[in-house]
Amino acid sequence: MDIRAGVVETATSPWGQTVPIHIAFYLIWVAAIGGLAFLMVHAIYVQFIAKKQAHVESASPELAAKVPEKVARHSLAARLFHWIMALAMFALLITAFLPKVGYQFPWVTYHWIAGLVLTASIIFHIIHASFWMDFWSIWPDKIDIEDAKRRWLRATGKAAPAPRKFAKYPMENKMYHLTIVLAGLAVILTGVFMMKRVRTPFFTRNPYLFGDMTWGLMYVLHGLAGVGLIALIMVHIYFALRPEKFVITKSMVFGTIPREHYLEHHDPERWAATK
Amino acid sequence: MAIVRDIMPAFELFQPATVDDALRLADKYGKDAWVMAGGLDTFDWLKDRIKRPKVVIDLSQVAELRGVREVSGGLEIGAMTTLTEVVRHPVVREKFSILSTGAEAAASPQIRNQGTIGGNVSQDARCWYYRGGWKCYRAGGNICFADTPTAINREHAILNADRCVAVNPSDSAPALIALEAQMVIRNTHGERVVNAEDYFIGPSIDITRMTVLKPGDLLTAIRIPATWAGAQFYFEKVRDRQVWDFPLMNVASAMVVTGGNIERIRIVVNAAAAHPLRLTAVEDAVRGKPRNAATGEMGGKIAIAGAEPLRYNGYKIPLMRNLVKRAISGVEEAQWT
Amino acid sequence: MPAKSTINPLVQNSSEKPAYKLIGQNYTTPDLVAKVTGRAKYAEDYRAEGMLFAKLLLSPVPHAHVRSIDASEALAMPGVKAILTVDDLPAPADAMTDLGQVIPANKLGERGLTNDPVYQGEPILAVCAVDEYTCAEAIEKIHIEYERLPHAVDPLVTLRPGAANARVEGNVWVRPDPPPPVKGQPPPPPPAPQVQELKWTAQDFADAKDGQLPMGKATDHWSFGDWEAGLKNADLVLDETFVTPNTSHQTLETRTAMAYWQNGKVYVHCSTQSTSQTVPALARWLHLDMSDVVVISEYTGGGFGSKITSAISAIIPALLSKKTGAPVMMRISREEEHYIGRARPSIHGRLKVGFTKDGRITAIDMYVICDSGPYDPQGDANQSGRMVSLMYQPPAMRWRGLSVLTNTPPRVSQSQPGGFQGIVLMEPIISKASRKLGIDQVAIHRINMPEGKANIGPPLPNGKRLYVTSAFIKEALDIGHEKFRWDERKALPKRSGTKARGIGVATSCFVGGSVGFDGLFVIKPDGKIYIQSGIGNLGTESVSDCHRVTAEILGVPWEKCEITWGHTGRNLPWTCPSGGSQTTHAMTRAAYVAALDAKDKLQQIAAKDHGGKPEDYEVGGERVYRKGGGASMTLAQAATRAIELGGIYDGHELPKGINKFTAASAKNLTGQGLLAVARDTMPRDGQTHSYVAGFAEVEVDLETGKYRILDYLAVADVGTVIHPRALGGQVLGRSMLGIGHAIGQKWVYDQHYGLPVAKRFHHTKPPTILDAPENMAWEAVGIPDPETPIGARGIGEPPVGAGCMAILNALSDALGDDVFRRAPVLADTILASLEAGRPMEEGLTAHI
Amino acid sequence: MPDKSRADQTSDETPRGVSRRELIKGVIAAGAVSSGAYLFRSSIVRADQAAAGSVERLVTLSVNGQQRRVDVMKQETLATTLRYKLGLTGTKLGCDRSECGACTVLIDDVPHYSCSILTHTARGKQITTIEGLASADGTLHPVQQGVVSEQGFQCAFCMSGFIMATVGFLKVNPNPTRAELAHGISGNLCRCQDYDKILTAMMCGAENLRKVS
Repeated sequence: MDIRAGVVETATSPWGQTVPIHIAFYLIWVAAIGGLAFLMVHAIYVQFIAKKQAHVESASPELAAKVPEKVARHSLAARLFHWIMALAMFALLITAFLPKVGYQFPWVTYHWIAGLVLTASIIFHIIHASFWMDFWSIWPDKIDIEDAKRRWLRATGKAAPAPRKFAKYPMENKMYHLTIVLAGLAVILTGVFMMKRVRTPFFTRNPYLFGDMTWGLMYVLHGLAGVGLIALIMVHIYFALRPEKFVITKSMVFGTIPREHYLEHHDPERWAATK
Repeated sequence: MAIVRDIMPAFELFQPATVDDALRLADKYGKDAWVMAGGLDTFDWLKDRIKRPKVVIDLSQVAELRGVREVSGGLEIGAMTTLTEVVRHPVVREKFSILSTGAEAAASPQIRNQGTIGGNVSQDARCWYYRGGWKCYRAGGNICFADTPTAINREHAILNADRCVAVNPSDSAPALIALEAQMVIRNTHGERVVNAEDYFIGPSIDITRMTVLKPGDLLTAIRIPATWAGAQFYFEKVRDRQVWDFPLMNVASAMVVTGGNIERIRIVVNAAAAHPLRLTAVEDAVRGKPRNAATGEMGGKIAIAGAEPLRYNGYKIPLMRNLVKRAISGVEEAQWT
Repeated sequence: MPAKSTINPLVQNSSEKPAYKLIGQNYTTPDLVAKVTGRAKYAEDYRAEGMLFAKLLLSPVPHAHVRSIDASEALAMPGVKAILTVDDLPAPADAMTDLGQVIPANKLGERGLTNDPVYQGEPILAVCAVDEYTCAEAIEKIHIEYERLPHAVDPLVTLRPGAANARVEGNVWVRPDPPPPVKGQPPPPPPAPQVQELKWTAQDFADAKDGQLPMGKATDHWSFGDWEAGLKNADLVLDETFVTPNTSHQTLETRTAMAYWQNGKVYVHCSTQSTSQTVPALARWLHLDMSDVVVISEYTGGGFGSKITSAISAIIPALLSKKTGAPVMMRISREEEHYIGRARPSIHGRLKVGFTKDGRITAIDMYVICDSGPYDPQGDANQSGRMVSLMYQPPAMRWRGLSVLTNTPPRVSQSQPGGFQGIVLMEPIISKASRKLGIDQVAIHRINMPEGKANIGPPLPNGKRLYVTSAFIKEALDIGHEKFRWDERKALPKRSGTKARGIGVATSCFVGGSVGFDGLFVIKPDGKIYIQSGIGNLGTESVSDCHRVTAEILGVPWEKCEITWGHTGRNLPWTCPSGGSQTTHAMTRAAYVAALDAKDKLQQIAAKDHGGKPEDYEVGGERVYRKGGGASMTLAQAATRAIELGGIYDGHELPKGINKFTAASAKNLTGQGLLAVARDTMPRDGQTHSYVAGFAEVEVDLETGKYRILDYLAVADVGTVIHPRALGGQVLGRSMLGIGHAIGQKWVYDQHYGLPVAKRFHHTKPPTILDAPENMAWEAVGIPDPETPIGARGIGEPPVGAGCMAILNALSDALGDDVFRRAPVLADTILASLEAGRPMEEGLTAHI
Repeated sequence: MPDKSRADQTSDETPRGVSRRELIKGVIAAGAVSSGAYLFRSSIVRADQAAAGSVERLVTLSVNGQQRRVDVMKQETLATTLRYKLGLTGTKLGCDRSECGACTVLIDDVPHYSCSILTHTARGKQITTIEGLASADGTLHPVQQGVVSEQGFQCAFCMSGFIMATVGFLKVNPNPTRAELAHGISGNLCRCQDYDKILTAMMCGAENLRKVS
């Protein structure tokens, strides 16, 4: 009860019942500070503590020879999706949270339009990824988990075999995707329902689609996912800007990574980049 | 917690005698303070135990906020001047009669004897859901109870609604906007002056406030320039009962007519949106046109462009059209034989 | 012309008006100076040493069951003295009629506090503390767990298949047929009404065209004549739906009460319409003997039917006072009054009415749905049919109706209960027919009006129909027609500029009197008459007006009469409830029989002292004297003699027929002088009813929909006028109540949550002085009712319907038929309908 | 109208130097009308005695020409003080929300809803209630006499408010037309009567008043 009271803001319903209405908005700052703290800790760790990662050499020279100079990493469609989604996400976060921190403007229309763009881009992505991409490449697999264990053991100074190189996406990348999928789906699903409560050209406004309690929980979920996204995106940007990952960031613009980078970090067995 | 009404909860009371003292108190207590002018809006909130300020700053003893002064052809009206004092002031009656008519249309004689011009323009929305203590957007919640498929919303907005569909209920506000009045706002950091039409804000900007006033701000005076002194005025308020009731809609216009043509005009409608609407499109369209029924009808049609009725307030569209028409070309009086 | 009076010795023939000295004259009532100086004490104005305060905790939900109450935090607060819940209330008690019939307690009845709230605002518990501030703080510390139940606030919605019911037991009231009477036994009491579930079929709803009231199964019906043939043979048949509003009584004084106990008796200072009749009500609610209840109510701030025998909430301070051992004041706020202050039930009605081409009604087929709220079934549905049958005298009629339960505040009679709704449903049809048939509004009314001993209501088991004592409504129409300059106004143009003008007339009727109550007074040796008045003082002045009859009959100047009223500890007689306009009729009769009793005793005393037979003596000029001159004695002397004689003269011996309540009071007055006491057992042929014709002129602003009432005239057929100024106040005051129904009064409910959003005056819109007609006038026909000695009937009720419908008929005259189909009619309806050219408001949705 | 300078405002207050305890003792000794034992009045913010504009609970009110010392809570309305502390129950509470006018009193001759003004706000002003209209010898005020002559009301719960509103209005406009008077007293609600009869009584009162003044 007390924990919930700290995270959730409640209101008295017309029937005099206490119902949640949304998250406590100080959570915006908690998320932002949390995100910041993570990346500071990470930066310090990488700078001062982390040891150079050793990998199992996996690529056979024959295989490596077949790798082209520039390895195609993201198709144009995937890149377009990513940036449209990013734009929509920024628009959503800005329109959602600026009014909460004191900057007032007519935000609702922009917010739901950006929400629709995001929804559309994600629907596109799901379809695109299901039929035109290697659908499973982004989800953590058995090897990822095993390697994560190995890395942990080695980092804590215990004996363990060297982890293997990554497939297309590093384990962190996959985990990030998984988290953002969960947060994104939560925010989108709740958001689409919430459009029923504002005036849009699509349907009659009807806040009574659900009961007060259901709506309240939905708003809370939307809010939690929303502030979660603040932290997630902060972390995302941080990694995108980190020098050792910048190659990947560039690939999100130009579509390819250099051969050397590919060979150093990825396992051609697991991510075939041969012609 | 069980809900109980009608008994005011405890608060600490301050009755400062100067604006500076009032501002210091407002600054000191910030969001915990409630600034009270005549108290007619205040007591509803307090008696319903919906708003619970820790501190009430009663401005009734601040003499410098009260009174009407003549300033270079115009007027400066202290924010704590009662509506009755405004209505009875000879210069207001003579040069700016639209304001005396508008202020006199508000509420009831006793309310006007105590209610202030500052309070009248700064009063909160009267949506019955919001005032009933329902936790709506305006009350910090996440719903508008007045804009649902089953809500009863005959008194709500047809224009500029953004989630919240409450309207501004002031009768003096449209008159002040028509007169190009300016609002003098002070806080401990200094004084700022905003145009009357910018004093009011809609839900898209801030769904919990009706005006630009923030905690610590005090509306100290309203300045009326000489610009419209002695112009042709029209004010009409349509309400259910002739006393006490807030407007279903009101209209105010100030006009200078030369040679039968409208030379200058300002026209404002209230209770159609969450803030008084100055109809600049109408003003632009009728400026230079002859002041007659055809111009009035044209103005009326322009006024209602984009109006979106709710389930029970569709009548506000013809009402606004007709009131704007009348504010431009006057009423065709009955000639009973 | 009226029949010759059979029982009034003062009125031998109505053509010669009796030479009354007091009756028909204005005078200053004995309560007036206290009122204008602020000394008059209403319930909330009493103070008692150590008085505590109570405040109610109201249900936030429209329908629920209270699972648990945790008041420990509140009770632990310093200053909090006690909490009262439904568990502390006496169980509902059976009631006893005057005939000795036992009316079993309604198991579903209201009790004042509840654990099963059936409307938002229903009191769950009361907190008693040193002051109201503490009460409020304490209430906020009470935690209640509610199990919410489905709610219904719209009577039509709850009849839909699968819709929620307002009570767990169902959604309609059904009254089982009474058992057959057994010879030699008193008639059995009416069986208790029951709540059942009734749902109409989807087809029932589909059968109604847009705006028409669906007519599924009704629970109640009656008919007379061949109504089917009447409709079939009519030249014009109108089929109209109309909806009347729920309106709170909104007396200016709320139902505040203060109570304390002394020597085992409870003293309740309350707001009530009736003084004597409140004692048995409180005694029943509190499970006390009547002799242990003292009601103090010298001034009541309005009732309109909502406080006929005070309010059940008055038991709360009484029980809290017992619990705490201190006086307890429970001040009822305006918002609380909105919830527990009672309201007139709305009626959704649909009537098919046939007319001949000259305007005579051939038959009426009437269907009504009454919103009875969550508690007792209201008689309004049936009464609406009865009053239509009297007012418009259809040769044949069918009435069907049902009383539906909703989770909205409790209903009770409001001025002209049912009659009002009947008139409001019927008048638009009369008005429309006048336009369709090209007959003048006054003429089409006149041709359908009752006269003489006109029939009313359904046939009795013996096949015969009841009839009224008299009806002079045609005369009222004629007077109004002339005084209102009807023809002159009718000739004026209807439209000019942006304005339309219209004139309207409406007729209205209601019960105007009951019989069987007691009069009691003492002529004391100081020569003054000390009159005991059990009538409530709610400002109609009947509390003193009725006793003018005593002074008139005995020929005593009014200045020599002292009236005791407003305190049942001060020996008041059994008196009718002040409701349903029965007081003037019932209590002038009681005053009359008591005066005759005094006269009789005076004559006997005079005969005893001065010889001769009692009939040789006459009473007048403060004396009893031998007819034709000779021996005489003053009333003062006679009073002294009465004390000496004792027995029946000073009250040592009381007559058999009087009510035991009166007898107890009379016993306390024994030996103080000549005691006059009697029960009204005089015959009456017919049911007493009164009538009003209302005339109105309105002007509508076609561009805003706003209208103003230029003129209003009410002409009352009320029998003999007792006190013109008070009568004028009643006629125009209740007209205003009706006008309020036409121009604004209403409830507003959010259907989703089942909660009212209009609780304040600026939402519910009782009319202000600037909404009232610019000119108002009244007139009385002045023909005495032949079935009562003074000829006076009550008039509180009929002006309501006339006031409302004269305005709306005038509006239709100005705007045509297709503008509104429910009351009230406000600017929004008019403007939207004029714009669209058809009625634009939602026809059937309740509480909009 | 009295000048509301700060010096005046504090002049009817207890001197600032007096401690709370002494103040209370003083109150009891002076026999001032004490409030009910409202036990939860200590507000969240500690009364800041030094702050400009802070108010004391013990105030002096000028009611019907008398100076009355009374212990008043911060949130107390004038109607409550009059009715429950000073015993002036002629002022009625019909709605407590400035919507009915039954509580109308004159403050410096101006009609106010006493339910909607803090008692503290009325300090230092002349308050007149219905009880203060008639002369000491019982002679009715001309407006009261008008009501008696015309029997203007029924239940009369609204009457004192109507009379006070009329008396206040007649001070500004002693010779009103019927329509002007109707506007002047339009802030008062009546539920029993037709307003026409009230207006007739009040016009009669206005005429009475012109005769005597």
